[in-house]
Amino acid sequence: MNKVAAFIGKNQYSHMIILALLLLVVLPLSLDIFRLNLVGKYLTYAFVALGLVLCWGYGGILSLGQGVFFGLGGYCMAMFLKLEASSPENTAIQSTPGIPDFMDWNQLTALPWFWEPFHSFTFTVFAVILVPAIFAFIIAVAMFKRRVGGVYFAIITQAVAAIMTILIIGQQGYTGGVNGITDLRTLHGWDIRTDDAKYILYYVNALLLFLCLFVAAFVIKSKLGRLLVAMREREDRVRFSGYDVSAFKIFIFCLAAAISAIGGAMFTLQVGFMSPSFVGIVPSIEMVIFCALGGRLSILGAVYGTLLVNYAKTSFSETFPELWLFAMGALFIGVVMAFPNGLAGIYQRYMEPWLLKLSKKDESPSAPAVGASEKAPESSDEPMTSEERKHA
Amino acid sequence: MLESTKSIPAKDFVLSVEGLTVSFDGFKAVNDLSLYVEEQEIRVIIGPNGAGKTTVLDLICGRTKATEGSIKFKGKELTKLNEHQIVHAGVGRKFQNPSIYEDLTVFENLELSYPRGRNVWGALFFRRDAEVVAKVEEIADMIFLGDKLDMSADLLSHGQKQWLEIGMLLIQDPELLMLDEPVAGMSVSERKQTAELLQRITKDRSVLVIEHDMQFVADIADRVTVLHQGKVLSEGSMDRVQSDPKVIEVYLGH
Amino acid sequence: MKLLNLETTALVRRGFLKHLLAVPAALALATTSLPTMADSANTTGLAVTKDTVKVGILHSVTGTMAISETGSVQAEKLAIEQINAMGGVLGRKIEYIQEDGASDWPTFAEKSKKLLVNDKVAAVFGCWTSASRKAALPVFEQYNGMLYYPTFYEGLEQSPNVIYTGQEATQQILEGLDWASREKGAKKFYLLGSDYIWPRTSNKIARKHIENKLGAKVVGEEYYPLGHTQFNSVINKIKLKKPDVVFISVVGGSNVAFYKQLKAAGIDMGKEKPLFLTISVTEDEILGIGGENIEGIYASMKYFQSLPNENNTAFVKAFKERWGDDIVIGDVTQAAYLGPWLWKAAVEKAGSFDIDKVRAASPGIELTTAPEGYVRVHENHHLWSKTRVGHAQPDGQYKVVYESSELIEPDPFPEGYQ
Amino acid sequence: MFAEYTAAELTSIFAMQGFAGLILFSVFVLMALGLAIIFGQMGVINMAHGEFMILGAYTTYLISNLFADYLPGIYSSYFFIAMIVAFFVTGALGAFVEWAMIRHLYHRPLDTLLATWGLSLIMQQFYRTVFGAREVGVTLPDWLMGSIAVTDMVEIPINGLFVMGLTIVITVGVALMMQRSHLGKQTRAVVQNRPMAAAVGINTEKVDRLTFALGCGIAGVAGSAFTMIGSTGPTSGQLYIVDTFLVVVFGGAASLLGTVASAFTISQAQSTMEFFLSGSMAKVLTLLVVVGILMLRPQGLFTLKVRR
Repeated sequence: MNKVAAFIGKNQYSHMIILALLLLVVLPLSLDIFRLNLVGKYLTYAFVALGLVLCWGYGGILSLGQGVFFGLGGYCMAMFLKLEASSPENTAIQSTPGIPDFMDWNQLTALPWFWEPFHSFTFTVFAVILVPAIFAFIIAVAMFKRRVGGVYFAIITQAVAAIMTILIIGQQGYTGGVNGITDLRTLHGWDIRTDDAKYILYYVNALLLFLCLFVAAFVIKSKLGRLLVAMREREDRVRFSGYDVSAFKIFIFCLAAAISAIGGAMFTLQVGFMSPSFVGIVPSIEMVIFCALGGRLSILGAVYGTLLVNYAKTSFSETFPELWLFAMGALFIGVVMAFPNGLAGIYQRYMEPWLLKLSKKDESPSAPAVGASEKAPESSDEPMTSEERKHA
Repeated sequence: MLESTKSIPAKDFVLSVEGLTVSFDGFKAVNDLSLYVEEQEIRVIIGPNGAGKTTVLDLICGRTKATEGSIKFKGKELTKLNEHQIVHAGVGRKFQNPSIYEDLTVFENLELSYPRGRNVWGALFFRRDAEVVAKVEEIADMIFLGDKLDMSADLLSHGQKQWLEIGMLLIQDPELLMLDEPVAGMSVSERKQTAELLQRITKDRSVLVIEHDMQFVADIADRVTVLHQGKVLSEGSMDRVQSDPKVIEVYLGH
Repeated sequence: MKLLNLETTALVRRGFLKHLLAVPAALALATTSLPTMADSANTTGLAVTKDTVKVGILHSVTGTMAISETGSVQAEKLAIEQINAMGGVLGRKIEYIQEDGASDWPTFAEKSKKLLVNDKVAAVFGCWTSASRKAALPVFEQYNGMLYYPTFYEGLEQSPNVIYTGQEATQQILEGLDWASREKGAKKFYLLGSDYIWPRTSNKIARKHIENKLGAKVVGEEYYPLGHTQFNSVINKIKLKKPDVVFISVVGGSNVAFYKQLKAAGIDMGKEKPLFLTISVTEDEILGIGGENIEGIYASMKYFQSLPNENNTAFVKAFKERWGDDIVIGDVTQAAYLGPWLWKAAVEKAGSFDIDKVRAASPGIELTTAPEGYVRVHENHHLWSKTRVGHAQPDGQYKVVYESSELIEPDPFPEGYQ
Repeated sequence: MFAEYTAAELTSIFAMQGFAGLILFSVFVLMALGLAIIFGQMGVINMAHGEFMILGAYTTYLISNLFADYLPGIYSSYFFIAMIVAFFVTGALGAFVEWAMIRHLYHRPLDTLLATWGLSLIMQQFYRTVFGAREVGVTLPDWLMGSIAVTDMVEIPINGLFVMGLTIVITVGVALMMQRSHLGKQTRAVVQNRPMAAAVGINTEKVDRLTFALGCGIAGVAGSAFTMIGSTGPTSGQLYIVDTFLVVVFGGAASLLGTVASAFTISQAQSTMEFFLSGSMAKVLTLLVVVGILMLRPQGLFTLKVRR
């Protein structure tokens, strides 16, 4: 236990347990399967928000095209499931049985070559992570080696999202077009649409999210995490301390892409389809607000932020659909202007000191460990304080 | 490249800059400049504003790419390398304004500069062991910050920040140290300490310094190079340079 | 093949029609006695009480699709209110629960599930784009719900859980192309659409028909991304190729840009050189384009607001009274209006709200009061309907210049067109 | 592919196509100019730019209705008045937004981007609430809607000419203002050295506000002009954002000339490719080429090489 705590940081550890209790115990017990499935869907967005914490919050790289990676992961999974749903028996009425229905409508008479490997589940699992990661790698190498950053990078990723959407919609014979890949039913014969399956998928999803949270926490806690923070403030200094800044940016961007892609794959499994509407600009920017609301420097905040915004969206749009965009807009502006550190910032500023005071009464102070450095700031709050100070 | 024919073979010098030129939209900030630095030498570059002093350092450390000319460091051509590769080759650079990580503590500032785990995977699995701690503490003592390791770097005084940045370079043990106005904004006592510091750390390396403070220059310099409009105006010992009529004209002309 | 088919079935149909005319009378008799059998009306736990029944309305009220879907919501609400005013269905008032699909396809799936699982509605009227229907469809099939889908669409689908009240592609397209070829002597066609499944499928069908059945030529086929706003290049291409007919399935904001730029490029659509035939511009869209910018084009669809029949006059009057005088009614709006009425008829025929019974009762259901005239539900859950060609007038209305003589059989999987 | 056409036909089509490219160019310049001013001078990315344009379009719609109801006699000239009103309405809103929001975020360009995105959502919903979800049809005066027939084949759309003329007027006006006027000089001073400009007595806050207002005002004029060629609906502004941003970024942001050159390059590329390829592929290829070039020349087409 202590090893885990040391691995990701002590404070983070207790907070993670709270989140685990919430996601793995409280919500499944208190929600019916319909609502729980919704939560599961939202949690898939949390993967993207988590990726954004890494690359935007820590790396300072704002990508407005994270939906592309979410979508790529989702499409990889959807291709596998669609192939399974398109067995020759199921598609006997088609002019070419055994290929997905939309291909048949588009006069394809054979499965395109890049669909072939998706018959294999093992390949699919690798593809879910590697395809988006490699795509991210190509973008990142081209951009970061040339030191494109900030607003330029944001705009270019936005253009990439636009290109991707047009391509997917335009190549409907290969991608299912604007409708996406729909009507996915089974995974190795296991019906993913039943309530039981939804429970299982929810847990798989939640556990994968925790796995990603651990990876993220490990990265942040490592020297690489501190380098990212350092880079955001003083890129030149890092460079002249002998680090290849672009390599670090490429790494964190690819990691963020891979994490987003896992979310996309889980989305496909839980919702049962994938469509280009998740690849575009609008969903990509919406996911940025999940992250911003939770706190761009807090990996757990990303999860809470995602859940909160989506909960608000669902309940708001049920009662006052017209007001939803006003609320969403106000949220964007409010968070950015008043709480640049989001919920996590508020929590750390107001709640945590109070909680600490409470807990100090029954906790003996722990002895300082290695040298002077144990006071190293909890990496999730410290970097921002100077930022705050600057703008106060 | 007339210069190179009469120049001495590069390997005798730690740093030999030859025929260096850079132009920004036609304006030649550095124009056909040649410069040689010996081992364990403290070389100070002076010159009026806009003479191209900082640009020369930028060129050497790879921050700006040269239009023409060569920069050889221990026989290795630097103009083709990236910044971090130049650092790995053994060149350290301090900026004009203290450039430290203000969000981190003094300890972490030094630790991040410790030359281990410099690639992605190395950084990911870097562990803070006794060796690192010992080295950090040693350097911290050297730069007069031994008792401030826990302090957040933005709470340091301006002079202390300058020292910290020098310390961040020292921990990498570079063979050539380049300092851009290291005593700017320092109090008199801090200046003195800095001069001592420089004397001490040059035992094992060469140092290239840009400085305006003539007293300080006189204190530390082995040799002085005067730049004017991107060219070397005069070079030699402090006394010689100070009595050079060309230098006097440029300085008084201002 | 197709044409021949239509001719022969049309002959058969006349006889069939006579028989059918007897059905409404029988139905009317049956329904009056039904309310007494209240308990047997609902055996599957739907949200039906002694005097109410819940249904869902599921369209986008926000987002980019809100523009198009507003009319459908209004039509469905109007139909429900009218049905309630007439005493409801099986003696029960209809209560609707409206959900917002927010122009986001998973939201459609999610809300469908909510309506079916949580609210246990007896029917859902909704979806607009194919993508939203495709997303919601598995939910309806899994939880056995009933969806009344109003939009004209590409076909290639036939779900036991959906009644398609709009036309599928062949119904809408073939008649219009035949008309252009027969009446206007068109020999060269240019196909232009937004880049997604409906225009592509429609043009595929159109091309086969033009080349194989009409013996004419397709001189160009062109797609632009959704939301594209610059059409000068394609206008030049049209000028170069000199087609007799430009067959257009451009949708959304692109429409406005296309017709404005067409007019500005000096093409007088009234001269019919070339003739512009659209399958995507209803009166709703003209509102945004401006009647003066589109005057002179032709549209091929099943309904126009100006249809001269009593049903329609009453419908238009009621619609304007309910939703305001300056409102216009397009093809999809009318199709949406049919949904609640078709459902009511099916429920009353089945004597039950049970989805399975309603489904079993649906084929053969007919509406003599439909604004578009007479419609009947086919075995394949689409509607038999007529297709009209309208000529756009400067006031933003279409003048009906042609009407198919017979009801056209829906054929979502057309042989020879795939 | 041209074998079946006569030389005369081809000549006129190429003339027309060239003209189409020029119109596209004007449209790009017009929509990017306001953004370029704001981005170039202030480093702020205004994601609500499209919505500001649509505000101009709605203003035009309202003015045209006013004229139709109260001043039918001079209806044909309403368009000029509408453009002027659109400029001031959007400019005023821009000034307000700068005061309420942007000025607090100057040091955080990425945050401005998010905040203005939020603003765009609010503006969209505002339009939807006020004007309805449907597009509105803006009636244009007749003289704007025709075309000039040069030959049988070559016809020049008047509204295209109008957009081109407007683009030239506004671009030259902005360029002159930046070079010559007092505000322009102050703006450039602020861009180059903010503290110094403040020290010599320039009211930097005022300069910022005016610059932002000017950028938004130009967006409003552009939106007003685009009622001639595009749609006016709550979400129409979204149709423009990707193109607009790419033009500005590709141009290098720093100079007006860059924006113009970039608009020219992109529009010609797109219009040429549209003629040879299908519309969708042309769009994808154009975007790909632009992104590709940006990867090679990240600072855009026109930038000064300076000591950092």
